[in-house]
Formats: sequence, C-alpha cells, structure tokens
Amino acid sequence: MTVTALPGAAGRSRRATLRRNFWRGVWRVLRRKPSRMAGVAICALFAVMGVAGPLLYPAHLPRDDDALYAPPSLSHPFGTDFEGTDVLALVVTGSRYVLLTGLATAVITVALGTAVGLFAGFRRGWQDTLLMRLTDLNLAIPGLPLLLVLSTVWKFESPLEMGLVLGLLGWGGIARAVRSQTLSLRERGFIEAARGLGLPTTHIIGRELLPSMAPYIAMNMLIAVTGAVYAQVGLFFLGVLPFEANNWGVMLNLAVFSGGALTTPAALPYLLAPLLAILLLTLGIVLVVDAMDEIFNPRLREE
Amino acid sequence: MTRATANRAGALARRVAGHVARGLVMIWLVATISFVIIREIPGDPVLAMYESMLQKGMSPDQAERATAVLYGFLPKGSLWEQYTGYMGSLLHFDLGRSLSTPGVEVTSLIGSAASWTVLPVLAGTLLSFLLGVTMGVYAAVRRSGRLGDLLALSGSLLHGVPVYVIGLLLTAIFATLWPILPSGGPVDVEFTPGLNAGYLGSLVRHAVLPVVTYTLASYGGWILAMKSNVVTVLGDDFILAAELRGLRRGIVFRYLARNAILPLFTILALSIGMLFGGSIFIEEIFNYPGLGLLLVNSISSRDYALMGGTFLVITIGIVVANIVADLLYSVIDPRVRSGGTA
Amino acid sequence: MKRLATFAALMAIVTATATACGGAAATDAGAEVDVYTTIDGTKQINASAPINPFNPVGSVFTGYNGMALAWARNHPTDPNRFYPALARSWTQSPDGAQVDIHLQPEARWSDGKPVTSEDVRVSIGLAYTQGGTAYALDPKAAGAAADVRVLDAKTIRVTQGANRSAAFLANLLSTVVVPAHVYGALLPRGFWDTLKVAQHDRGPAGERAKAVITGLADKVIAFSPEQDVSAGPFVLERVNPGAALLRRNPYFYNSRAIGPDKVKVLNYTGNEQIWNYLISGQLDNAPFTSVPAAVMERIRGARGSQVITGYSPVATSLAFNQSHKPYDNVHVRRALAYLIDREQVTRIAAPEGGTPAATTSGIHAKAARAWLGDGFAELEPYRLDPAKAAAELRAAGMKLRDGRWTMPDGSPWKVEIHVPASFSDWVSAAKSISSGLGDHGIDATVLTAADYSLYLSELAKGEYDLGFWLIGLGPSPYNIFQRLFGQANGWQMFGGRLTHVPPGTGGNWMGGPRTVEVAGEGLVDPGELTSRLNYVSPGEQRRIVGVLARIANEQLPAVQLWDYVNTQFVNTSRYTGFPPDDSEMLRLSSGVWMQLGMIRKRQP
Amino acid sequence: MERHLTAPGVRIRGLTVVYNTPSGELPAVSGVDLTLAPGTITGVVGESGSGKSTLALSMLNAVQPPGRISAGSVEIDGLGDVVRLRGEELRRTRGRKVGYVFQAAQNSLNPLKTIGAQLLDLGRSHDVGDLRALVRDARELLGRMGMDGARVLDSRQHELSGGMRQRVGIMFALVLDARVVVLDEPTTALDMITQATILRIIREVHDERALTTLVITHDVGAVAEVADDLAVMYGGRVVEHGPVAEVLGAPEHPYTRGLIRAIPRLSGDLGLARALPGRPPTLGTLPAAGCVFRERCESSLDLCRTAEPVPAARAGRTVACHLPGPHAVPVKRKEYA
Repeated sequence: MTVTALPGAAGRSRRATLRRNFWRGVWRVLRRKPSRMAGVAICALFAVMGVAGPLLYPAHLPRDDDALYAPPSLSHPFGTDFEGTDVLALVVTGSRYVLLTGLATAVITVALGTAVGLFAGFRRGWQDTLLMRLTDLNLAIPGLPLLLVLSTVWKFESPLEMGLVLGLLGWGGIARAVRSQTLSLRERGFIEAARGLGLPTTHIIGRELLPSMAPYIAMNMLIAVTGAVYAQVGLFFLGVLPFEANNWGVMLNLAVFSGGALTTPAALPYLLAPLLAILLLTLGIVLVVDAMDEIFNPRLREE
Repeated sequence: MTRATANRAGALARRVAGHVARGLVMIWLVATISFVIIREIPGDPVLAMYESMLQKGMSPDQAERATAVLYGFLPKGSLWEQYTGYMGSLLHFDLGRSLSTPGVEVTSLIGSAASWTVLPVLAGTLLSFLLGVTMGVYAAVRRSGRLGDLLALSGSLLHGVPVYVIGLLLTAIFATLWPILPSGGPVDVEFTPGLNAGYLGSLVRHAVLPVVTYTLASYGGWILAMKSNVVTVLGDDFILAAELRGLRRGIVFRYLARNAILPLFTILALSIGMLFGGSIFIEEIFNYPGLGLLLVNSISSRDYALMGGTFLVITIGIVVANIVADLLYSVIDPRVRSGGTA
Repeated sequence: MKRLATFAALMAIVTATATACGGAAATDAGAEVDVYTTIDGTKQINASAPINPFNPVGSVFTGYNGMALAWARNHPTDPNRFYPALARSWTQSPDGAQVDIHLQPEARWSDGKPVTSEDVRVSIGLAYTQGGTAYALDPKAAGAAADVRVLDAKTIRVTQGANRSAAFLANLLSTVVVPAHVYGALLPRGFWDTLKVAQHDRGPAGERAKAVITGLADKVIAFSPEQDVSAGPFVLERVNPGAALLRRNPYFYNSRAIGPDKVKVLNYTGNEQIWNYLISGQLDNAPFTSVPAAVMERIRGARGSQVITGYSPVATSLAFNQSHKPYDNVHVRRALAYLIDREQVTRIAAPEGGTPAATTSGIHAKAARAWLGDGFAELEPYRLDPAKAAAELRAAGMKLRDGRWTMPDGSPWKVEIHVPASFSDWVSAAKSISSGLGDHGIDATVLTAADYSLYLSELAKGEYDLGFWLIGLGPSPYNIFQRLFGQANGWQMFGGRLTHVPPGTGGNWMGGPRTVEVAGEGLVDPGELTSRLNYVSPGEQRRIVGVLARIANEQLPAVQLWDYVNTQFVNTSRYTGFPPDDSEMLRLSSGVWMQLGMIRKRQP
Repeated sequence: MERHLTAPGVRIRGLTVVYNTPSGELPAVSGVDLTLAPGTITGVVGESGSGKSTLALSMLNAVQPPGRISAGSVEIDGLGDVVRLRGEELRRTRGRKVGYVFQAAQNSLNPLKTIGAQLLDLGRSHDVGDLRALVRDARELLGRMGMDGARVLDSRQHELSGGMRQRVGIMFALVLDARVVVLDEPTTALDMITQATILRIIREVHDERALTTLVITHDVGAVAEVADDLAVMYGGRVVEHGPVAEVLGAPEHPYTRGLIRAIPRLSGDLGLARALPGRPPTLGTLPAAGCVFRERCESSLDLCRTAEPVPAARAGRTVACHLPGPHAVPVKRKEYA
C-alpha cells in the first residue's frame, strides 16, 4: 500500500526503539513465569562460579585426613571426598574446566555450523554440494564412539582442546539448519532484494541474514553448552579421558568407581554434588531456552 | 497418468541409486578415517594383557604363557599394506580376526553383540517414541495448564539429563537399595536358550533396566519435538479452518496428530539407525553385551580389527538410516513426494 | 497410532525370538539343584570364545573345567610347593634335572575316557606351540623341558635342558592338561621330530622347524571343540555373555568331595558390580577386589558374608624414571620417599586390600621377613620425615624458594605422577601423594592415561617421570626382582644371555645405572644378580635376595607403597567349609578348594 | 437481482470481545452493533488491528484464546444467538449453517489429505447421509467456479494455486448449503485477475444461493465492487455503516475519509493520495476515554477527548462522530444499526 522511506536519523531512532521494545519484551516474558527468572539467575550463578569460583579457594584445597567421606555438615555442605576435601569446593573449582569446555564447544560448534551453513546456502552450486557432503559426513560419524577412540590418541590437556574436538564433531546439525534457513530467506526474496539495492555481500550476511537467524543460533549455542558438558563429563565418568584437573566428571568417576557411591550411602554426597550441579545447570539453561523460545518464536506465545 | 507413474518410479529409483552411491562413498571415507585413527592409537595390547593378569594375581609365568602367542595376532606390514589389505577384505565382508578374542572372526563377534544391542535399544526407542508422542500432544494441547507445563518441563529436564545419570540412579535404586531386578548381564545362564518361558522371562527381566533407562533418556526428546510440532500445527490455519467447518473433534485431532508426527518419523528412522551404536553408557552400566560395550572393550584391549569393524558397522547403521529417513520422508509426505510446487 | 503400536509389538517379538533362537530343548535347572555362584577374577566371560584353555579368553575356568598337573600353593618364598591335581604325586631328581609325574589312577575325562600320560604329552606338545618359560624352543633358555617320555599309562618323565632353572618344576606342574582324543589332531604328524630339530639344530633347519611349531599357535588358539571335555570337577554346560554355567562332572576322580551340582561363574565389567553382588549376598565366593571402606562395611553386614584374608605376593610402587632429571639423583628419590605418608595413602587407596609397606625392599613384607630375617629390620624404613626429606633435597642441590622447592638452577620443579585412569585405587593413591607433596612445598600433579594399555606403552617409552608399577611378584625370587632389575630397567634375556640396553630403548624406562656400589659387596650388577636367582642354590638365592633388597632400599628405583592383601569374600549362608585365613589355598579358585575337599553344602 | 426469500438476517448487538494480556483484559471489539440485512453482502473494512477479523470469528463464536466474547449477541435467523451455542450444537452450526472462508494466502486445507478426503470428513462430521451426493455437489460447485471438479477433489493443497485454493475454500463453505457466509480477506495475496474472478464468483454464488454474506477486507477497492453495504471499523468500533455507494461516495466519518483518500484508485487523483497520519492503534495503545480516533483525526474537538461518540443515524447511514457532518440529515437509526 504505502511505502514509507525512512530517513537515516529516523531509522536509527526506530532501531533504538525496537531495541528498547525488545528488552521490554524480554523483561515481560521473564516476568510472566518466575521460573524463567530462576533460570537466568542459575545461569548467571554458574557463570560467576566459573569465572570467580577458583579464586575463592587456595590452589591446593585443604584436606582433613580425619574426615574421609564425612557426611554433610555446616562446614562441609556436601560432605568430603576420599581424602577429606570439601566436596562443595571441588564442585566450585571444578566448574571452570567444565564450563570453559562447554563454552568453547558451543562457540566452535555455532561458529563453524553457521559459517558453513550460511556459505553453502548463500553460494549454492558446487560449493554448497561439497559443504553439504562434508556435513553429511560429519553427521554420519558416530560421535561418542569416535571420542572414545580419539581419547586414546589425543590428550585433552586443556578445556579448549576438549572443546575444539567436541565442536569439530558437532557442527553438522547447525550447518544444515542454517543452510535451510538461508535458502528459505533466499526464497522469500530477501537476498535478491538486498542485491538489487546494491548492498555488498558482507552487509547482506551481516545485517540481513544473521540477525534474522540470531535467535535460532543463540538457542543452539545454549543447547550446545549442555551437550558439551554432558559429553565431557560422561567421558570423564567412563574414565576414558586422562585427567589432571579436578572436574565434575572426575568426581563422578571417583565417587562411583572408587567410592562406591552407588553401593553405599557414605560417598553419596560426593556423587550427588556434581550430579546436582549438572541438573541445576541443565535446569537453568532449559528455562532460559524456554524463555528465548517464547521471545523469538511468537507462535508459542499465547497472546 | 501411467507415464507420470513411470516417471515417478524412475525418479525414485534414481534417487535411491544416488543415495546409495553417496552412502558408499561416505562409508569408505569413514572406514579410511577410522582406519588411520585406529592405527595411530598408541599402546601395546599384549603387554597390557600381561600386566592386567599380574594385577589380577596371576603368576608372571602363567601370564606370560597366556599372552606370548598373541604377538602373532598383531597387524604386520606398513600402514599402506595394512590399509589395502583391510579394504580388500572389506569387499568380501571380512573384518579380520579379533585380538582380544583370539581366533574368532570379528564379524561373528559383532553379529552376536548386535543381537543384544537391537533388543533393548529398539524396545527403548519405540517405547519412548510412543510415550513421548502421546505426552507431547497432551503437553501441547494443555500448554497453558499446570500439568502440560509440568510435562514439558519434565521433557526438557529428562532430555537434558545425561543418560548415564539416569542409568546410575536406576541401578542404585532397583539393583542395590531395593534389589528386585538384576543389575547386569543379558540373561540368566541357568535357562536353556529357546522359546521357553523361563528363558524369555529372564531375558525380559534383564532388559527392564536398560530399556527403562533408554526410554527415559530419549523420551524427553520426543515429548519436546512432538510438543513443538503440535504447537506449530495448532497454529496452522487448517486446524482452525477445520474447526470452523465444524469437523468432529476426533477428525481435527487426527489432522493435528498426523501433521505433527510426520517429521518425527524421519527422526525415528535416524535413531533406529543410531541404535547400532547401542548406548555405550547404558551397556557399560548394565553390563549388557551389545555393540557399545564391544567397542569400549575393543578400545581398551587395542583390538584393532574389532575396533575398526564395530566402528564401521555403527557408521553403516547411521548412513543407511539417513538414506532410509530421506526416502521415507519422500514417501510419507506428499509435499516432498511430488517435488512440491507449494 | 494403532498401526504403530502393532509394529512396535511385532518388532519386539521378532528381536526377542532372534536373540532367543539357537537353543536346544528346554531342560531348565530344577528347583533342587545346588548352584554355587562365583566370579573368575582372571578373565571376562566371553560367549564367543572357544572352550579351549589355550585361548586367553576361552571358556575354561581353572579348577572347575580346567585342570593342571598340580596347583601352586601360596607360599611366601618357595615356588615349588604344590597341591596334587591330575598328578597325584611327582618326584624330582636331586639335581632337579628330571621329574617323574604319577597321574591320578582314577582320573577320567567327562566323556568317561581315562586321563593318560598321552594326554599330558599332547598337552606339553601344544604348550610348545604357545611358548613360555618351560616350553621355550630355544635350548639356551633357562628351565626349558628338553625331553618328554611316557613311562606308562599313568607315568611320564620330563627332563630339563642343559640350562637349568629353579622354576622348572613349578612351570612343569602348572601345565594345563587337555584330552589327547580331542586336541591330538592339532599336532601334525612328525611333530615331536620337528620339536627335536627346533630345540637342537642351530642352523637354518632349526629355524624352519621353529617356524613350523610357532606357526601352529594360531590354530591351537582358535581350536573350538564342539563340547567341553573336562577332567575337572565340573564341565561347561553353557555360556552366555553374562555368565558361564558348569555342571558336575561325574567322572571326576574325587567326585565325592564336590558339594554343588552346578557352578555359575558371573561376568563383571567393573568392581562395583562385584560389590553389589556381595552386598545382596548373591555370590558364594568372589576373588580379591579393591573395595572402599564404606562398601566393605556393607559387605560385612550382608547375611552370611565373611572375609578371608591371606597373603598376596604383589606390591604397588611408585617407580622413577632415573633418566629424567632430577630423579637421576638418589637424594631426590629418597626425599620423596620420606615425604610419602604410606599409612595415609594406603588408608585412602586400599584400606582393605593393602597394608602400608614397612619399607622399600622390592619384596612383599611377609616374604621379605622370610627371605631376609633380621636383615629386614636393618633396612631404612623411610618413615614420614619432612626434615630428612629437606636434607636430602638440599643434598641433591634443590633450592627452597618462597616455600616451594625448585630445581638446582632455580627453574620450577613439578612432580608429575602418572596412573592409568581405570585403576581407581592407584588414582586415589596418586592424588593423595600429590596432595601430600604439595603440603611440603613440592608442586605435584596427577596425570592419568586413558587406559592401561596406553599407560604401559607410554611408560615403556620413557615418557613419564613417575609411574605406578607392580612389584614383588613372588614367590619366585627371580620374578620378584625382575620387576625392578629386569627388562623395565634395561636388562634383557636373549637366548640365555643377559644384555643391558641404554635408557629409552628396548623398554628400559627406569633408566637406572647398570652397576651400583653396595657396602661389603663392591660394585654389583643388580640385573645380573637377579638373573642368577633362576638357577643358583637356595642358600645362594637367600644371599642374593639380601643384596638386591638392600639395593632396592638404598637406591630406591621405586618407592614401595603398599603390599596387597588377598581378600577373599565368601558367603556362608549356602555353603560352609571355606579355607581359613592365611590358607595356602587362597589364591586358587573355589573349584580347586572343592577338589581339595573344602566347601560343603550348609546343613539346615 | 432476485433475492431468495430464505436468506437469514443477522443482528449483532453490543458485541464486546476482550483479549487477556499481561496488562489485563483489553477489548478488541467493543459494543459493536451491526445488522446484516437478509440477502445482502456486507463489507467490513479497516486497518489491521481494527477488530474486523475478531468480528468475523465472533460470527461463528470462534474467537481464539486468549480472547473471549465478554458481552453481546449475534442473532442469526433460524439459529438464535450464536454466542450462546456450546459444544456439539456449536460444532453443527459451523460449516452447516454458517460457512467461513479463510484468507487466500493462508493454508486452510490439511496438506496431507486430498480435497476429496477432506470433503468426506466434512460430510461425516455433519452426518451427511448421501456422501455421493455431497461429492457431486462439490464437483458441481467447483465446476461452477470454473475448475475441473474431479481433478481438484483428487489433489492436495500444494498442487493447487492460490486462486484455486480460495475457490476450494468457498466450496467448503457452501457445500453443506450454509446460508450465512463469512469471508475473511478473500482476495488478499491474489493477483489482480484472480482477485476479480474471485469477487465475481462471490457475487454470483451469493445471488444464486440466496445468502447473507459478510466480507472482511482491508481492500476498500475490492469491497466497492462486491458489497451492498459497507461497515468501517476502527479501534474495535464500527465508525460508519451504510450503503456502499453512499459511504464511499460521501464519507461522513473523518476516518472513512482518510481511508478513501489513501487509495488513489478511489480518490481518483494520484497526486492527492496520501497516507493516514500516525499508526493504527493496537490493543494496548487505544485511548481509554473519548473518541478512539481522535489522535489521528485532522479535525478533532475538545469533546472528542472526553466523550466517546455514540453511533448515530445520519445521511442514510450510521456514524459515530462528534463532528457535525456535511449532510446532517437525521435518518431513522433503525435501518443501519
């Protein structure tokens, strides 16, 4: 009907308004269910724990030789481990490795997946075919079995290395989804229109394509964090990864296989503390993703 | 019309052929990659076996007697020679001889493990699918109600909780604290294998915990997927249109369910393909002798042939499932079937 | 939906049938059958493996359906003490060169055929294809059987080669016996002549003959008899991936002594499964398993549960790579020994399965006392002593800066302790040690290897500074010290000749010096001394063990952490009459106990 | 134009529909009175958010949550008050008595089933005894609309073009012989030629079958071609209602004027075409008191800020405005309320 060309200044202010509206929307969605606030709080808590947690404790955690597997008490809310170290301290100091791996994995997964998907969907032609074959290959390789095999070849000495490997194994799904999104945007004439206006490719990708996919990508990133946490904790739990630092998977492994946590209640707190941490992290991320889902996917909105 | 049918059949055949060709290339690539990685794995399997025997209290002489001969089972020749030999025998479906079970063909080891994997994982997959789909519909329809919310949250959480956590907790409860179910093994050896009540009963009793674990672990994914599909379809105009045309609730529900479940069938096909990988964690926790456990054991015993073979079979499962899922989708979804003009 | 459910049900039935197929008619265990449930700690149950004792994972269980000539007693110092099995008795000539074996007159295979000298001869022939000390093809190898002669149906004479070994009798008596009428065909015609050529010809003909015999190994290992033919108290009925079921062999020579009708050997993939079985009282006997204290309490609390402890000739040590600095310096090694609180480490890592090492001698304390007598008390005990440790570190030139020890040149020193991730007791121990070192100003960290195989190969390549290592594998003194002064430390036996290879080659990762100065002995070659343990007289053995124990104590190629205790779990609610604590039977399986007249059904 | 005697009349009285939002219940339609004379086509125009679609759904008592009809009635001759219908009764009314045609761009058909199968579902739902006859009727209707009926019944949604889908939608609304038909944006997203065809079909079928038809659209041009009467909605209210030629020819309400002026085709002068200032109100931005249009009104009075204008009859129509119109001749309110 009416095409109103917006002058630059108005555009900027409109964008600012949009942003304000967006944050207002976020706040509204969060406020509607207190559980979502809890989710954000939990995620923030873990972020703080990962960044500042290890600083709260000395490099060598204190041990109490007379309190091996001590039951929970005021001074040890989750009891102590096999050599009398406070379990809570272990969970807190161990979070950095776990979360860093998760983050590294998520960043690599998302960056690689998005780049491949965008490029393939944008370029089409033989590059698309080639990249999609690569994606198929990535999806066809069984991840956990390969990790098991790799763990004997590769020493995952740093969380970043671990994240790199997990990320390299996991980008296929996102690449495929981003590509189909790109193609559908393309079908809707998005790209052609931008081309017609003489906008450069980087602008089209950076300003037009990415923003419309950003919510999807952000949600995937969060999900990738949990995926990576489980994968690495699971590998440590199986005991196939060499470990030097303390982390949750190592705690699980030691609790079950040398503490007998599943056989006797004595070491149960030692097992439950990292499990609780995992559950809490999951819960936090699930709640945040739920909120994001509603913010970005209006269909789920019921108003 | 007949020509159109013929064309369609021809197109399908070409599609299948294309998929199969691509699948073969994929399998070859994976075989090559896994071959290289596996040969790069450090570790002396015979030495490890010897030292483990000492650890278990065997005398050094006994341990030496038991392991010396195994050196003959290690791969010989340059990497390239091994590779060409490996590929050559692959063409004859020969995966080589096992080192950890010396004197036994890898194919027969994989065969017997696969039969143990298929039972619980397939049962678990189908159970969780049925359960998840039903609950997913409910959670979507009642998404503003408390129960619907709870269901969705349970789905998210179960989907999020790693399978090993579920397995460990179930073992702790049902095999240790309240031992009503066996904690390990596939079937009680006291029963003669065959179609007799004792054997089948024991089979089922032993499968309960792995199946329940698997069901719980994958149920969350199904409920979430189904819920989101149902919500999407609920928002689709044709559902409202159907209601406004006064269609019976049952019919509207069928419209809803069919449209929502359709995309899940391809995922189901994929997860059935994945089942050849078994669930490493479940099999490890419940000592269930499937392919996952076989792979773990082959890695720790550096059984190169078995490792490569198991890995390959798992991959083939996934590749075949991908092909099936793709074809299945084009068969069950009319929009894809005719090339979709919409 | 309906269709889907039908499909699901159908699939379930199909798979159930598929896995259930392949069985004979149902003859299930009746209600009145006594089943004895146990675990074989030495092997995993493998339903695909043949019923063949030569196969390392074969479904032959020692003492049940696997029989040897005799069963080794668990004696701290004498490896030549045995309980009779298929051999009722044996006589060794005074010079040890020749052994006459007298078989049980009543011994029969489970198909009713008698056990004869020919069975033993075939078994020895098959053993040659597999290699091993008593059946080495190399005539120079110590303690190889050179001649096998059947004297009559129940008597056989085996003669040792020129290069005699003290372990000959023990190795011979441990020979596994298989039925000639099942396995005989594996030995080609003219096998014994080929064996003679292989043993005596130094030329190409000998090499060819050796190749022929070792070439049989694969065939022997893969040989899969249709059914089990056993001379033991039990015979294999069935095996599946979770367990093996054996039924009583009515032809067993001492069948009256056997209590249970059936034996069920359960498989296990992790210790925690054994713990669970024990707590629920399912097992009549379980072999030694590392058990945390809290679990132990619950096991003891289970009805009828009882723990039998005895001697286990194995010790755990933390071994040094002496080609890496600063561990080449004996003062550093001693300092670390003074800083490791073995009591605490053992309490954490092996509260039930180990006793803290009294000192480092390379020998399990119980055997050490027997070997060394008063000499044992004279060894430096290396009690926890930070002051002595500091003095040793200073003697090594290490520097103390801001409360942390550094290398002599001031560069940081980080003690990296390596352990395989799969051994939970070692992991806990290593963590405890590193924490303890940290308390005393030494930066220490634990690095795990993904699995034992990787660990051993990296250890052997010399990639680790410190690693956990089993020592004191008695009772044979050679086996004991060969762990400290054998291949891992550069001494190799080739064709009966001892050579020494430099560190980093040929599996020499300990990298110790070839000779050391010993007070009162002068310069000695510990590897050479160790190899002599094989054939010298008992008196000389005692002297050498004394010297080697002193070297181990002074030079500390490894710090002995704890000596294992053989902890056997039994449950007396169904069966009684288990061997007592410290019985010499304890390292043998329940099957052997039954053969020896132990284990009776509990009378209500 | 022959008018069938059985065409039912529809009377909407005081209809209020509210939506439940975080800031409380907000009205999307407030107190609308609207009478559809039997056998006429009434067009409803308005910007998006004016409440016209909600009004259309109210005709079938099908306002979707979180919305609900909070007051008022929709009386249809022979049916009674639709708002009061519940359960089976309501379901049987939908489709059978009141037909509803979706916006053309929307997918109102089950993508997995052929049109024929969906037709049978419809028949079974309404207990049609003779399904064969139903199929025959459908084929005929489709043929009437210029399509190969048999072929269309054999197709699925994705095999049909937008115009074809729209005709199929009309067929579904009519095949059970419903006498009241609601068309929601029937021509949106169709090309000009198809639009014209659809509008022609609507007119023809309407006349043939003696229907009472409500056409919802934002396209004033389309409505001008097809409707007898025209209702203009703004902010959940009907601001002007009268015979189409009069309302378009001499708009009384400032909003109607603005609306017409924005369309070059109608204003006749391309240079004069200009958009309405400001943005259409949403649920949350409606003024709480006074005239809902006053903020965009070019000639608002002080009165407009405080008092909400009551619909009043003037110039042969009903207008809700404080401004005295150019043809301030009172008419009987009854005719177009």
